[in-house]
Parts: sequence; structure tokens; C-alpha cells
Amino acid sequence: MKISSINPPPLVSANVTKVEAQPQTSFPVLPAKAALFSRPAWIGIAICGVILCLLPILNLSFPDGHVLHISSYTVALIAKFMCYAMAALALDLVWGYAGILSLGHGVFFALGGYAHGMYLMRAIGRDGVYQSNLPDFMVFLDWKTYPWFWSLTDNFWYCMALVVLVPGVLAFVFGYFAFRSRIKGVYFSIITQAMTFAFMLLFFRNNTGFGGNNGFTDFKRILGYSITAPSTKAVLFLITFLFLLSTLVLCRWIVNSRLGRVLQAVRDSESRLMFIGYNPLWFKLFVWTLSAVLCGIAGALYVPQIGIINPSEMSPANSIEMVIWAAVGGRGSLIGPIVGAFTVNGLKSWLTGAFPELWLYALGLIFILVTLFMPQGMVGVATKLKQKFSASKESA
Amino acid sequence: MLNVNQLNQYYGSSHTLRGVSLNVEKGKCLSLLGRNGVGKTTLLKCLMGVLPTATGKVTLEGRDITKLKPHQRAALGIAYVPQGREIFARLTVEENLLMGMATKSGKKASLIKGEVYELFPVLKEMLQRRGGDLSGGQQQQLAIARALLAEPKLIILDEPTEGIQPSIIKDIGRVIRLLRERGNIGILLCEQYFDFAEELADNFIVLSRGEVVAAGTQAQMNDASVKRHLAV
Amino acid sequence: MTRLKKTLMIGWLCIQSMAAQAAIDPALLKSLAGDDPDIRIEAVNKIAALANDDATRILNALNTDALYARPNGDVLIIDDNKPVNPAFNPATDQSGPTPDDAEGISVNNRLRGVVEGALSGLKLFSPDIKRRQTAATDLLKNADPAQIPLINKALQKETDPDIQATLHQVIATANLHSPDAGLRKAAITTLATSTNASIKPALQRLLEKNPDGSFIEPDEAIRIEVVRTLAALDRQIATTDFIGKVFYGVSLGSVLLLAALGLAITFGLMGIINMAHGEMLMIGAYTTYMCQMLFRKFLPGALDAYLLVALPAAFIVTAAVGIAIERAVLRWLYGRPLETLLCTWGISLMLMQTVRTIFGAQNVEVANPSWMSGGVTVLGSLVLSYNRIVIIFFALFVVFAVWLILNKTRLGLFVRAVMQNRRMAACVGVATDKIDMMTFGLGCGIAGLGGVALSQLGNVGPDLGQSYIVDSFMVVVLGGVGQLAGTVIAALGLGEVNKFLEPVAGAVLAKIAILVFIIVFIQKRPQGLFALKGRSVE
Amino acid sequence: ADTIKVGILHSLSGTMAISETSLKDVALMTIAEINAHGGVMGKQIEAVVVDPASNWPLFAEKARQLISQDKVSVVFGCWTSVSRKSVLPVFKETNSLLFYPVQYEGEELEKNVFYTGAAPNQQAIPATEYVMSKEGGGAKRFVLLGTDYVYPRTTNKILRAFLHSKGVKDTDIDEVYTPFGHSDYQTIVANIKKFAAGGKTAVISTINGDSNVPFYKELGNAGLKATDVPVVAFSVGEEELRGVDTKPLVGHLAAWNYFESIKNPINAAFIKKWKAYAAAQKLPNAATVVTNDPMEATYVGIYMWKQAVEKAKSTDTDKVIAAMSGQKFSAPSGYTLEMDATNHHLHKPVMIGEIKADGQFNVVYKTKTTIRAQPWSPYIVGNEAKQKM
Amino acid sequence: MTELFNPKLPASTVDNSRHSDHGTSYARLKTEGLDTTHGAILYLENITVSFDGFKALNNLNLDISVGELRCIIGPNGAGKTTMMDVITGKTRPTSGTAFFGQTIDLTQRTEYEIAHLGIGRKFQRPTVFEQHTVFENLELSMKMDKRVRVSLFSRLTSEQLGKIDEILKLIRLNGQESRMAGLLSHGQKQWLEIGMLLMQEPQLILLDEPVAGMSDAETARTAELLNELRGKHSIVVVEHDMGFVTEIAQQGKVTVLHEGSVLAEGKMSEVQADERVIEVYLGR
Ligand SMILES: Nc1ncnc2c1ncn2[C@@H]1O[C@H](COP(=O)(O)OP(=O)(O)OP(=O)(O)O)[C@@H](O)[C@H]1O
Ligand SMILES: Nc1ncnc2c1ncn2[C@@H]1O[C@H](COP(=O)(O)OP(=O)(O)OP(=O)(O)O)[C@@H](O)[C@H]1O
Ligand SMILES: NC(N)=O
Ligand SMILES: [Mg+2]
Ligand SMILES: [Mg+2]
Repeated sequence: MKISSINPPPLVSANVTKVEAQPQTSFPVLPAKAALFSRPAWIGIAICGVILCLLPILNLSFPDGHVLHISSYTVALIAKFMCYAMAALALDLVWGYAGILSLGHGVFFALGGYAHGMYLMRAIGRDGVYQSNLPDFMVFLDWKTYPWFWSLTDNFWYCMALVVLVPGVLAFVFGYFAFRSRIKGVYFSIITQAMTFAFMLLFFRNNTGFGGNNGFTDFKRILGYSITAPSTKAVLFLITFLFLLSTLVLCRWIVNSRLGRVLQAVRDSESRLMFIGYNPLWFKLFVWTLSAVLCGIAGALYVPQIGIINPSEMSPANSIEMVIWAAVGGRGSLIGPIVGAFTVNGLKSWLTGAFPELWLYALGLIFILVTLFMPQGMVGVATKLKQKFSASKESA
Repeated sequence: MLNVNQLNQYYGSSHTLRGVSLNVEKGKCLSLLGRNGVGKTTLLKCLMGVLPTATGKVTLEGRDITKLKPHQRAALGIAYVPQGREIFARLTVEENLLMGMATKSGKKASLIKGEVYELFPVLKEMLQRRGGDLSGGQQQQLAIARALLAEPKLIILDEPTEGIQPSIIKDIGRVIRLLRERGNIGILLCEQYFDFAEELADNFIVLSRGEVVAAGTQAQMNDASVKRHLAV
Repeated sequence: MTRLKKTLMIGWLCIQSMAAQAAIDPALLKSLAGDDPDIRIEAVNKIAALANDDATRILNALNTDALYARPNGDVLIIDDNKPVNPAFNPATDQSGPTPDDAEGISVNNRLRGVVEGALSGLKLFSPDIKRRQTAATDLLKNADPAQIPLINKALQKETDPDIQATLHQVIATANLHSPDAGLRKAAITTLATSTNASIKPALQRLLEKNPDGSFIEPDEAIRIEVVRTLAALDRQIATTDFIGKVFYGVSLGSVLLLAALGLAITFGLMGIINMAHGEMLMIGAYTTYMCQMLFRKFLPGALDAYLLVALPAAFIVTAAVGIAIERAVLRWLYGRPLETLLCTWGISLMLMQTVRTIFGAQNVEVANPSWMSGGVTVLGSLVLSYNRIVIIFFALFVVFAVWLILNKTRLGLFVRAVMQNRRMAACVGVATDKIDMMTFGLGCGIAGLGGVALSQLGNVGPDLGQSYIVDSFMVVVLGGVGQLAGTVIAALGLGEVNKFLEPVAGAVLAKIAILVFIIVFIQKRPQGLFALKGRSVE
Repeated sequence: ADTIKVGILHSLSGTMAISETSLKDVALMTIAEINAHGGVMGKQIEAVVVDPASNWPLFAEKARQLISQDKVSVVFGCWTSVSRKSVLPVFKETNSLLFYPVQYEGEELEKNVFYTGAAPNQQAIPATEYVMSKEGGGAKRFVLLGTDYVYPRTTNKILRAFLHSKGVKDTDIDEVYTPFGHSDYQTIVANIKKFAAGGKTAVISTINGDSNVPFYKELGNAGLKATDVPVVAFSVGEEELRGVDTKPLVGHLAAWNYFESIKNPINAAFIKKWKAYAAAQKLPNAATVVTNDPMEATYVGIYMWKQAVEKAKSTDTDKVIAAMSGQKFSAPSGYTLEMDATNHHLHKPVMIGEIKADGQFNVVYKTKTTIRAQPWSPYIVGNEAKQKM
Repeated sequence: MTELFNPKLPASTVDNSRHSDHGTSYARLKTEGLDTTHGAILYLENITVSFDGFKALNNLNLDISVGELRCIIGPNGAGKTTMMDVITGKTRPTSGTAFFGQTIDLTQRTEYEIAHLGIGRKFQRPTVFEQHTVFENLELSMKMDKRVRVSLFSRLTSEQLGKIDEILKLIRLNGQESRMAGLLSHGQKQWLEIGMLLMQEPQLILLDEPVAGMSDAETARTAELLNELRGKHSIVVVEHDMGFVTEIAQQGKVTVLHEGSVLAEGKMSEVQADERVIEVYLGR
């Protein structure tokens, strides 16, 4: 029974019937310092970046009905996808490279969201239903003052610090104990699921003080700007894009460093790594915490643009979906999760509208087909096609 | 009894076995020699059906088995001792031995023949221990015992002496000789331990870069032309 | 209420005195069908007072919505099960076809309470011992001095010691406020063995003071007795509470176990992160529903046996679905556990939607067969429901069967070997394809059996599986992946911990505490409760 | 355009699909019926159905899609209060219309929403009064049992204040919440039993969704009968009872503004239409479909919107809002419902039914006339000033 | 951050000047940070390892001198691998102590700490990072700062590249450096693992059956290699190939383990002649 680790399949798996090709490079010099991205990749990123940045601008500058107009629905949708992509990217860092499969990243996403949400709730001021200083949900619970953990949350920057710290500290503490006890593979995945489930139940309780099932919604303004104003939305969109891009570059830089290779070694054989003198604990803890923080930031960007954060973000199913984005796009590739997040969510948005009764069949089928026919995800297919293409060019 | 004709195998685009042909006769032992990485294990895996072959034909007692699955080949009487032992780590030693008789049916399958305990007394002491807990050499002994229990027509051994103490290597040698003398079983032995191979072989072939570069009878094994292919 | 008690007495006397009597007065019946609740209650009481077979029949009909009225004032008992002349007119003693204008006579809780009270008074003299027991227990709820003569009569006739004890307690409860100090004291002493928590307030009231500072109960000795009885009662209640919690825990544990067992095979043994496991439970439950429907349609007489058919049916259906999934999809994914997560997630979405398309998004009704409805009362007040008891034993049975299959059969040996080293198993001659298929089928089939059990406790709807999937994974992992014994202990342990925490912390915090407990526990034993140690694990 | 688009925003998958799917079907039936009679202002109505999948953020997204992408004139949708709260900002931002057909907790009044379900004073309070009455069993102690979210919390807050006003002490009130989807009610039922030992007790249940079945099953098997401890529920209707074996539940209560068992020609026609529609559309279990209160509220809502559009001669949001006030409609409940001139709520009758063995309700109480909604409950401090709204 | 990611480094405050020439002294090695005053680099004292009552090691006593090349032989299951497990921290002994130098008790250390101290190991079954290239396998093993921050920022120097190149040639995998290690044949993996060991530049090298699966010619080469390393490192070799053992043991000590404790010790020729060794191990 070999399921103690749920790492990506080894290339030489025990029961390959179709034997993978081995990369046959000729033997020249030793590998030089690797570039972050290849030139075509940079060009691709630049093109995507320009297109994305154009969306909110087109939305603002052309009236509804104009051919060049992009509806604010589309812009909001893309903004959401970017947040999801960032979360998937963060997940890929720990899963694709360090082999740590988290089924609980939703909790970091949500905590980042809640941290930002606290500020947004405070920023509503007395414009809520009850025109109280307190958020509506505290009023219906008969609370008279803010509980201690809400103090200072009217300060934007304090909340931004929370966005980083809360997921970061939680991940650090959780990871420290888990990795120290050498919890691995499925066991780790399942306890992360237990963690997110526990948090979800906790946040569903109204008494916990985060709005229970409703969570936070009905935001009015951010840093004094109306949150529904198109220009605010455009700015948030661009900020999200910048964060996504920087996260991608950061992650790429990390996995290209020696640390990246150590992480991959952690994934494949943690015990062997110890015998050559690495302490896997700190390596794992580093990426795990970093990943949680990135996920938290993604959540923080998500909340003002979507307009609601509630505990269902912490439901195990949501975390599993993140895993699916990464897998569909192609894990262990960084670009893959972004592609996957856009594809899966794009399909979901389209199908729920176009085929409200059939979309689950379609989505389910896609997951099955992707795993059966694209084991390396969409990016894997692209790489294969490229290889084929260049091979045929060579032979020609 | 086992006939291999012009076998070719590829790992992706690399051509690992190039037109390998060989013949194992009943009651004879064929030694397979070659340096590290020339494709010996690959060849044996192809014969067992674990790896697919691109072209070529494998027959057992005249029957074409090229397309058969491993378990079908096992049922026809091929037993395999793989390199790296591959015992069932979490089954007990006893269960591992029972697995050796998977191709048999009913009552026969539940009686472990005392012969293997004579051969490998240590196994008897360890019946209830998990296979994976055994020492490397004990595992190797277990793997051989498991193959013998199948009472095969053809036994394929991939470096069976690896990690085994000298006295037991001698025992294993004795067993193989015994099997050979019984005359009803073919043996395909891949071995790096030249002296051991030489002692047991009736015939030999040498692989280099996936090709058969030398073949002959036991008497010819010490020829310089053969040694050349084995030198570093 | 007083009227009821009087009626009971009168009723009793009437039984004694009355011979068979002519049909019931139509005017009385008519007022039953009226609008004014008080008049209707009076009518019920008067009918009860008749205390003959017709009266019982009418009251029973009223209680089961089988009493109808026509605009012309006729009141009819309509028995839908009778093929010919289902409508019986008690006023004329004649049966006939159901008239078109017959309207059901509606009963509300208040009236139903009166009817039930009347019926249970009558039932005290029933030849059926069970009915007498229920009647006596019912009386305990509303004991009143006015009933004492009636109960004494019943006592004289009563032979069953349990019922006698209950009746004594009824009398004692009724006597709590008797003006006679001796009677009060005797009553209080008798009640020391009571398990009926509802007399606590009455006893406590005896200890309170009047506004003027004097005790409500003037007799000091009685007050001491009250304190003693209250203490005994509290002890009794505490014991009952404890046993109750243990039972609830075992019951919850058995549910978790049944939900998780299939997963212990598909995930624990085969390494398939089977997110569609919940849907296998669901399919099992829907199969139960189908069986019930078929029985209702074709074998209404044997409806109670539908579960016995549902068990094999659910096993076969889910195993078949499982095998289909394995053949179509999973067999390409061995050795790639994560892909199985993705794939089975997709399958789970599709299965849910399929069920939604076929059966609708709403829950469907699965009724407990009558032998699993209700419960047995132990220790006076603790009700252990039959469905839960049956499920506990069923869980044990399934565990035993699985254990037998995996550890005592050749199939089990092959299964374990294939799951550990598929290639080598093939090399020694095991048809791994077949074993994979059968193992997954077995795991799913067992999940199907779990589904049958779950259908007896909760919802049967397309989402049924979703609520068990997380718990199932927790149980398997806590027990130690691939360890059947671990799964059993983990399930029962979680059930007990949950049930002992719940009263203290509430349902949610208890659940959170358990999750935290699992997380912490795994730190201590990173491979679960029943972890394998040593080299063989690597 | 030659059609008028309307959006239908009900979950067709996920946990809420149990309740919401049939609302989508009723909405489609109503629209088909209106179209068959010539549509609205001579134009056909085109329904755009989306599936927000019981996911609150997705509700907001789908609402925005309906409004800004599909350009619908009005949206009929939502069930839970939380889904309504999550779409509200979108409707306000885009100044569009939502018709919300489910009973809720009040404490809200949005210009862009019309509430066709009950406010607390049209359901919760009369039901509590009933169980306190002699006819209802004269309950003295109360277990307020609910799912932990805004609707039960707020409703129970109102009820507690109401019970206080009736002289019930806090020691006689037990308030218990379980999470969505809670399925093990052993402990809670045992506790109810213990609590009930202290005097005549009624359970006021605001359990929503999937938990009702396990709760009622446990209740039935633990031998707590309606004559001992009646349970009065606000979210259990005919549709929910389809999934329960009702025999052990006979006598437990529910409060609504409509029951299928009400006898009047409009209701008979409504039921008949629905059954025919279900059969024609081959809905699952078409043979056993039932109607319930939120379905009626959906039906009424769509018709009232049609009337308002025709009165306003426009689908413009502000014009329709203006035209809505005072709209009247003869509803299947047998009463003529009226949209309040100011507070966007319907005047509705209150009915209380006891569960029958066949899964229908035996109506044991109903108000003589319709009652005006009080979205701002007078039992909540601070709402005094809002009573005129 | 840096502080957090610093694994505890061994105290390295030992005065090297106190080195003296006690006992069997081989070469004078620089044992950085290690107190080897008594000339021994490793002492195993009364080590017992028991698995559910079965004693894999039974009161084992053994010491290895600085710069010594020690061969250990013994029947299958004698406890040789278990002994290496104890030394490298993989298995905690039930009782007994294992001292590295004079002061460091290995039984209290974790695997990576022990590796840091300068003990390198080749496993009985080749274990390499199968998903990494041959080059990366060597790079990861290289002796250098192995903390998080450093691995994030550091780049290989040309000196380090040279070192890798050198080892690649030594293990005859040059030209294969960008192949995935998982694709190598069994024997090639054995070599790679030896290469990884050399990259670590450990003070004490533990080799568990280094020539298993190698042809005679390769075995000879390995023997050569070990003879080259002799004196530069302290080496413990476990092997069943008597020819090989004879080749490398030369005049040094050979230890025979049996049932968890030392059965015999002495020169190869002495041991081979020992009746008990012949009985349990060599066979007749
Ligand atoms: N899964 C694989 N994919 C690609 N190449 C492989 C794979 N497995 C083995 N090879 C390569 O094929 C060649 C032959 O390997 P094989 O294992 O058959 O060698 P061998 O002769 O058994 O060597 P050894 O004596 O070391 O066991 C080697 O060069 C090896 O690197
Ligand atoms: N985890 C364990 N559980 C039970 N027994 C074990 C465990 N580990 C080792 N053993 C037993 O301890 C004994 C010593 O094993 P070890 O691997 O040290 O032997 P070895 O000397 O290396 O043998 P070989 O030469 O065959 O590799 C063996 O009998 C083995 O079965
Ligand atoms: N409004 C409700 N039932 O959530
Ligand atoms: Mg080989
Ligand atoms: Mg060993």
C-alpha cells in the first residue's frame, strides 16, 4: 500500500505501460544560471498583461452598447479570476514544488479576506441598516461594543498588516507542529482539511463575532472612495493584476533558486534529504507560510471586488477547487495554476448561465477528461505540442 | 523453450534493446551478462511482460506470448525474481510466500513446501514478520523462495546474489544447479558476479548498449573477447 | 383536564355496568364534526364515557383521521384499506360506499390529547400487556388524584409487576399534594425510585416558602423525605444521562463507521482519494428508497421487509456503479492518487446531478419500517430508538464481514498484495485488473450498505454524501490509513467524544474541539492510531 | 426588443437546491401562463435562468450577470437571507428590481426589493401566540431551536422580546442553534425532553434546510409526540415534508401564509396548473408534486410585477416601484393580497397548520383578514421610530 | 527571519591543538570542530536495538579510528544496516550510546544534524532524488551552508561547478548530468550515490554494500576509489563481496557482526580462517 505520499507521479512510476520519453540532451557545459522566464514566455506575459490592463480602461472609456465596451460584469469576473489565480499559484508553490498538498488553503484565503473585510465593515460607519457604529450583525446579537479582536481595525494599514500576519502566523504555527512531527502526504492533507473545516464551523457561529453565515457584505467605501464607483473598481483591478504578476515572478524566482530544488527533493524523498544535511522543517515551513500569506493577500484583494466574504470560502469543497484549478492548468509549472483558475472558473461562470441544469455534468466531465488525457494539465499539453512542433521542424 | 526473436524496446525515443534474440533451453541455464545500464533488467522485464516491446517475438514452448500480460505469463509458468527484491513490504513473510503460489488453486496454494525452509532457514524464523522489515539479504532470499514456490517452467533471476552472504550464495548456487539437473526447468540468470554465473551457466550471452555482442557456451565465457565487453 | 379525569372514572364505571348498547347517538357524533372546540371535546368525552367497542372505534378513527362528516350531518368511519363499502356509519351501524361529499373531520393537538387520554384510560384494561404498559406510562405524565380510584381498580387486576410499579408511581405522583400528610410522605418515599424527571418541579415546590415565610410543606419530616427523594432522583437522572450519552456516542460512532468503512477500503487500501465516496452512500440510500417504493407498489403487505431487500440491492447497485467507474476511469490512474482526487470529484458532481435529474433536487422520503420505528424505554426515561440500535449491530456485522474478507480469504490477500505492489503481484500471477475492479466494487458496495443505514436516520437527497465525506476521511485517517481496526476505534471514539462534549460545549464547539483534537492527535501519531512502524512503511 | 427579459436566481445545485428548484419551476410556469395570455404589454416574457449553486458570492456575481449582461428588467430569486443580503449591493448599485419570495426576519427595507414572503409579525409571532393559547396547548416553556444564521437569530430575538412581554421568564426559554446541515439531533432531543419535564413546553423551530429531516426523525423515534411537546416550524412546508415520513410527526405545527390544503377555487386551479406543468415538463417525481408558501409567493410576485409594469407602461425600475404600491392580487391562499403602499411588503393572512399523516397540513388557525407586515419589529429596541415605514 | 530558519548548528568550539597520537593512529586528519583526542572518531557503546522484543543489535561495541577504513561483514540480518541506522540517527537505539568524536552523542541528534557533523552515508538500496537530474543530485549534496536563506540567494561558484564536474567524471556519469536520476539503471544509481557522498566531503563515510550490482570490473574500480580515499576520510564499509573486502581491507581491521554483536574482529585473513565465521557466514 503505497500512499504514504501523494506526490506527483514519479516519471518512472511502477506501472507505466507507456514509457515516458527521457529528455535526451547532449552533454555540453554544466547548467548555467537559469533565466526566470524564457523570452517567449516574457512576451506572452506582457501580451496578457496589456490585454488585462485594457479591460477596465475600455470599461471606463466607452459607454454601454459601444463595440469596444467591456461590461463591468466581465471586469468584475476577470478580477475574481485573478484573485483565484493568485491563490492557485500560492497553492502550486507548496504542492507542485514541495509536494505538500493542502486541502485547506481556503482558510488562508478567507482569513486574508476577513482581515480586509473588517476594515471595510468599519468603513461603512453609520450607513448600515441599523445606523449604528457597530456592524449590523453585532446589533442583532445585542452587542454593545466591538469585541477586542476588532480593535484598531478601523485603520486600513493595520488591517493590511493583519492580511499578511493572520494567515502567516496561523500557517507558521500549524506548519511548525505538523512538519515537526513529520506529518506527510495524505495525513497532512486531511488535517489541513480538518483545519479549514474547523475554521468554517467556527466562523459560521454568530457568536464568534465575524457575522456568522452572512459574513461581511454591503461594503460602502474603501479609504474614502466609494467601493462601487467604476474608477475604484478599475484601480482595484489594476492592483490585483500587479499583485498577480509579482507573485508569479516571485514564485518563479524561488523555484529557480537552489531552495526550489531542495523543495522538490523534499517532495520526492524527504528522509534522503536529511541524510545530506538539510533540515526539511524550515524549508517546508518557509514555503508553506509564504504560500499562506500569498493566499491571504489574494483573499484580501477578492473581498472588496466581490463584495462579500463569508465562511463558505473555508468549506473543504472550496479548497479542493483550488487544487483542481492548479491540477487542470498543470501543477508544478506556476503558469499552469493561473491558466487553470481562469479556465475552470471561466467555464463555470459561462456554464452556470448557459446550461443551468447541465453545467455540473459538463464540469465533472472536464475534470475527468483532463485527468485522463492531460496528466500534466493544460500546460503539459502545450509543452508536448511545442516539443512535437519543434521536433517536426528539426526533421524537416 | 523460451525463444526471443529480434526484440526491440524503446524508452521514449531512446532505443534500449536492439534486436535481441536468445534461447533458453529446458534444463539449461542461460547467463545474461553486461555492464551497468546496458539493458539487462529491461530485457528481463520485457520477457515478463512488465514492459511493452516495440517489435519482436517471444515464445514459450512454441506458444507466442509476446502480447500476454504478466499474470498470464506467470500462469504459463514463468517466475521472476526482480532486481531490487520487490517483496510485498507490508505482508508478512508467510503471506509473501503464499503469494508465490498465486497461480495455483485451492488447497495446493495454502501449503508452503518445506523445501524452501530448508533452503532459507531464516524465513521460517521470520514467518510472522513483515516483509519490509527484513534485512536486505533476507528480502532477497524471500524473493527467491517466492519464485520457487510457483514451481515454474522458466525462472528469471535478476542479480539474485546481490546483498547475500557468501554461504547462502553457495546455497543458492546449489539450488540452481539442482533445478537444472532435474531437467524440467529453464533458467535465465542475469548476474554481475561473474564466477557465480560462470559456474552455473550452460550458455551465455553478453549485452552491450542493448545489443547482443557475444554469445556462446560456458566454455567460451572466459575468452578475452567476452571479457572486453564487461570491462569498464 | 378535570373533565377528562371524570370521564375516565365514569368510563370505567360504565365498562363495569353496561351491556352491549345500541348504536351511538347521531347528535353526539354531529357535534364532533362541529367548529366549537369546547363542544367537540365534550362530545369526545361523552363518547368515551360510552366505553364500548363503537366508542373505541370512533375515537381511534378520529385519532387517525379516518372520521368523516357529510354536509347532512352523517358521520362516517372510512377505512381506505377496505375494498368494498369502506364507509361505516356508527349511528346506523351500516357500511356503504364512500359518499362524494364526505369531508375529513380535523383534529388539532388539543382534541387529540383528549382522545388519546380517553383511549389510554380505556387501554388500561386492554388484554394486551404492551398497551397497558404504554397506557400506564402515559398516565404518569399527567397524574391526578381524581384518577386514583380508577388506577386502584386497574391495579387489582394487574398481574405484571412492571405495570404495577408504574401504576404505584402514578398514584404516588397524584398523591404528592394530598392533604393527608401520611399519604404525602408515603408518596414521596415511593417516588424515591422514580426516574420521572417531570415530578422534580412538584417536589421542589414542596421545599419552597410561602410569601409569609412559612414552608409550603409544613411537615418537616416530609420535607426531609423530599430532599432525600430529590437526591435519589438526581442520582437516577445522572446515571440515565450518562448511559444516554454513551449510547448516543456509540450510535454516532456506528454511523461514522458505516459512512467511513467503504472509504477505508477505496482510500485506505487502494489509495484512491475517493471524493465520490459520499455519492456511493447516496446511491445506497436512493436504492433503499427505490426498494421502498417498489414494495409500496407491489408488496404493500410486506412493506416492513423492504430493508432486507434493500441491503443486497444497495450493495449490488453501488458495487456495479463502482465497478463501472473503476473500469472507465480509475484504472488508468493507479499510482497517481492525486489524479484520483480530481477525477472522483468530477464523478461526484456528475452523480449528484444525475440523481437530481432523475429524482429531483428535493429529498425523498424513506420511512423506518415499523419494527425500526420508535424505541425502547430503559431506566424509566431513556428512550433508545430502534433504528439506532439496529444500526449499531449492523455496523458491527459489516465490520466483521469486511475483516473476514480482507484477512481470512485469498481474495483479501491478493487485494492487499496488489495494493502494495501492483507490478509484482502481476508477476506472481495475480490478475490485477480483476482484483482492482473487485476491490473497488467491494468498497463501493459497502458504502452502499452504509447508505442504507443512513437513509434510516436522516435525509435522502442528492447532497446526502457531501455531509459525510469530510467525516469519513477524518475517521480513516485518524484510525491510520489501511487499518481496519483503527477505523473502528476512531469512529467509535469520535462518536463518544462528540457526545460527551456536546452538552458542555454545544454541537458546533464540540465538533470544532474534535477537529482540533484530530489535528493535535496526529501530531502525536503522524500515521494515525494504528500506525505501522518500522522499515516496512517506507 | 420584442421580449421582456426577467431573471430567475435560484440555486439549482448545492444544499439549497432542495428548496429553491421548485421556485424556479413555479416561476417558469407563471411566466408561461402570462405569455400564453398575451404577455406583458403585448410582449412576451423571456426568462433567463442561472444557477448560483448555493454559493453566496456567486449569487452576487450571477445577479450582476443578469442585470448587466442579460439586461433583465427584474429578478425573481433568493431563498436564504444571506443570499439576499449578498445580492442587495448589486441591486442597489445598478438600481434594479428583486422579488424575494420567502419568509424572513425583517429588519430590512430596500427600495429595490419587494418582499412577497412573510415578515416576523406575519408568521412567527402569531404562531407563538397560538401555542400559548388554550387551543394550541397552553405552552409555558419554549425551546427556540434554529439554524445559526441571521433569520433564526433575529426571529428568536424578536420572539424572546415578545415572550418577555407576555410574562415568560428567561429561565423558561431555551435558545439553541445548530449549524447548517447538522444531522445528529440525539443530544438536542434529549435536552428538549429534559427541559419539557419542567412544564408544558413548545419548540419553536427555525431550522432551515437539510437538518429538518434528521431532527424530525429523531423526534419521532424518541417518542416526543405533538400532544406532549408540539414543534412549530417556520421553514417546513409541504415541499420539505415530501422527504420525511410524516406518520410520527402528526400534530406538529407549521405557520405560513398559505397551505396547499386550503380549499378555494383559485388554489384548486393553482394546484392543478402546477401539477399539469410538472407533468408536462416531466419534472422528477411529477406525480407527487406539491405547492407551498414560497411557491405561492413567487407566483403572486410575478403577477404583481406584471400588473405594475402594465400600470407603469414601462419596465423602468423607478416607474415599476411606484406602480407596485397598492397592487392587489387574488392569491391562491384565498385572500386578496395587497402590496403595501410604502413598505414593499405584502399584506398577508396568517395560517397555522398541523402536519397530517399524508404530508399535508390541517389548517387549525387562520386570520380573518390579511395583516400588514412590520419589517421593523416593534419588539426590537430602536425600531420604534420606524413603525410608520 | 534568518534566525528562524537557522537549524541548530553543532557547537564547534573544540581546540584542535590537543590532538595527540594515542592509539592506532592512521593519518592525521583535519577533523574540523570535532574532538578526536583519543584518536577515535566513532564509539558505539553497548548499543541495543530491539524491535518488539527482537534484538537486531545486542550490546554492540565498536570503535572506528580517525582515518581508518573498516570493513564490516556478517550474515544477512546480522544488524549491519541497523547499526548504520543508529549512527545516522534513523533509528534510536533502545539503549547504549554512539559517540562521534569525544563529545557528541549521536543518539541525541537528528538525521540532518548528524549529516552536518560530517557523517555521510550510502544506503544499501540506491536512494537518489529520482526527479532531479544527476547534476542536481550532486549539487544538493555539496558541502555548503544548507539553511533556507542561503539556499534562496546563493548561486554556484565556478569552483563548486568544477567540483561537480570532477565527481561526475569520477562516477562516469559525465554526459548524463542532465538526465533524471530516476532513469538510471540500478548500477548507475549506486555510482551516483557514491558521488553524492563524496560531494558532502564527510569526515566519516558509511557505505552499505557499495558494490552490490556492480560487475567485477566496476567492483575493482570502486576498490581503487576507496583505496584512494583511505586516509582522507574515516570509512566504514559493509559488504558481502569477499574479493572486494579483501582488496580494500588490506592490513586493516575487519569486523564480523553476528546476531547484533561482534563475533570476530581482526585482519581479513584471520577472520576468514575463523571457524565461527565460516560456520555462520562464509560457508564451506
Ligand atoms: N524508465 C526508464 N526510462 C528511460 N530510460 C530508462 C528507464 N529505465 C532504465 N532506463 C535506461 O535504460 C538503460 C538500461 O537500463 P537497465 O536497467 O536495463 O540496465 P541494466 O543492464 O539492468 O543495468 P544494471 O546492471 O545497472 O542493473 C539504462 O541506460 C537506463 O538509464
Ligand atoms: N523495523 C524492524 N522491525 C522488525 N525487525 C527488523 C526491523 N528492522 C530490522 N529488523 C530485523 O533486524 C535484523 C537486522 O537487520 P539489518 O538490516 O540490520 O541486517 P543486515 O545486517 O544489514 O543484513 P543484510 O546483510 O541482509 O543487509 C534483521 O533480522 C531484520 O529482520
Ligand atoms: N429567510 C430565510 N428563511 O432565510
Ligand atoms: Mg539491472
Ligand atoms: Mg543490510
